[in-house]
Amino acid sequence: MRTIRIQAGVFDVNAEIAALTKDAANVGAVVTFTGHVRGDDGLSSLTLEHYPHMTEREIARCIGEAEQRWPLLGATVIHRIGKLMRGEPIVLVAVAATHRQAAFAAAEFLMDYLKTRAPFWKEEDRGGAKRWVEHRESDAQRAKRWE
Amino acid sequence: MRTIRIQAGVFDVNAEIAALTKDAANVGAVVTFTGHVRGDDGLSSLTLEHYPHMTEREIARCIGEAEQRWPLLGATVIHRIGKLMRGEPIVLVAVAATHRQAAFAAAEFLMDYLKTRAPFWKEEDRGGAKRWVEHRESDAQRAKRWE
Amino acid sequence: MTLLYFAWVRQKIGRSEETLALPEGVATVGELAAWLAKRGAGYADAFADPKRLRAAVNQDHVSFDAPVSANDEVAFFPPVTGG
Amino acid sequence: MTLLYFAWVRQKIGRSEETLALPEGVATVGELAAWLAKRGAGYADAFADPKRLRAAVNQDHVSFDAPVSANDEVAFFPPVTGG
Repeated sequence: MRTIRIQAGVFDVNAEIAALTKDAANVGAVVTFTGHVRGDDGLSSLTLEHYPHMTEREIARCIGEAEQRWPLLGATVIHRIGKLMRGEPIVLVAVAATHRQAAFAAAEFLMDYLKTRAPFWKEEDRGGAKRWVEHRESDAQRAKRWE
Repeated sequence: MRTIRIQAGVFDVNAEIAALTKDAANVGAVVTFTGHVRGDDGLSSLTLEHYPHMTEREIARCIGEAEQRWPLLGATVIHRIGKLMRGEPIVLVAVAATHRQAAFAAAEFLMDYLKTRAPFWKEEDRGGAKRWVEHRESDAQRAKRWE
Repeated sequence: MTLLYFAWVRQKIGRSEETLALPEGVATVGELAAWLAKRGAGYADAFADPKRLRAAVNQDHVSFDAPVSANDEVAFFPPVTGG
Repeated sequence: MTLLYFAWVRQKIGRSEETLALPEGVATVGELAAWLAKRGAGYADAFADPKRLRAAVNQDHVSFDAPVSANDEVAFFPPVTGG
């Protein structure tokens, strides 16, 4: 089961976990990652822009690679777009598997790949001063671990 | 922030993530693990027994060790007891950190340690035939990785 | 001392808790297990193979060579299977 | 061909999308970027340092030596920063 959604609104983690587990008697483990807007350096909000259609395709490719590597029973990626205030959730990755090792590894893999492949861009707003977030070399390095 | 609860009822993952993020402007990542009762080999329900007080102490020790290893901003462990039907959630581990690497590693560490240290015991019921779950050597091996 | 039993140890013995005066000549968890094994059929069954058992003293996991004393809370149980 | 611009590339150029006939002598993404850089101040600024840019052709990430043809959808953008 694959779920990919790009949306402005918040997501419901309980509902996404329930969707991953309800039809599969062999799901023993669900790992989720939620990314949140950090406000610790004076940031007031983020605006997220994306490349429609390519985003969904690229996320589907990332899930496809994860499915090749681990025995997954389901994967969900929901990414928000538009203006997000500090503290708000940005992204949800949820992975279901029979055993926890696969679920943990695949969720971390998906985040590392999404960070370097999915066409989203963040513009930060600190009290009216706007700045595009720079790509972090550490994210590229983390994605390379999986090659 | 530490939350440890042993309870019969279900848990609310949204609420636990919100509790971990609401007061900490520097939380950028929350990783959750939920374990579910698998019904793929004819299992109809599990009954979970535990050692009151020692359970909470042992979980607190596990969280303490995780806090020594990674810069965590919060950790939540909720473990259910009593009779659980197949498909039901058993355990929630949720970890908050500034960056995802610490949150992923600490959540996996906590699960590995809980599996080998927290005094819970599962009795399986397959259509009336009851059997205590045997300790899995693979869990002991996974916990040893962290030593 | 207070003795606690969990899971199939509890079922074989037929009780979850009992109080006991520290038996003569018992100074360790292992000696206590050996003493309990002689108390009757249920105990003999529960303690038949000490390698299948784990123990806690005052709510800390311990090995069978750990000391026990008169006011301790000692628990016997199978390896844990939670999570 | 359809050209798409995102994030600060879009802002510098002042538009998010345009259509274009494949320019004479342009066969790769890099040649297209060099051609666009000469179209005016906004373009020159956006394409001043190609190392800061990434590209996709028909919604696949590509390097600047990838070929382009008349009916392609070509996008230019900074390295992605989602998640």
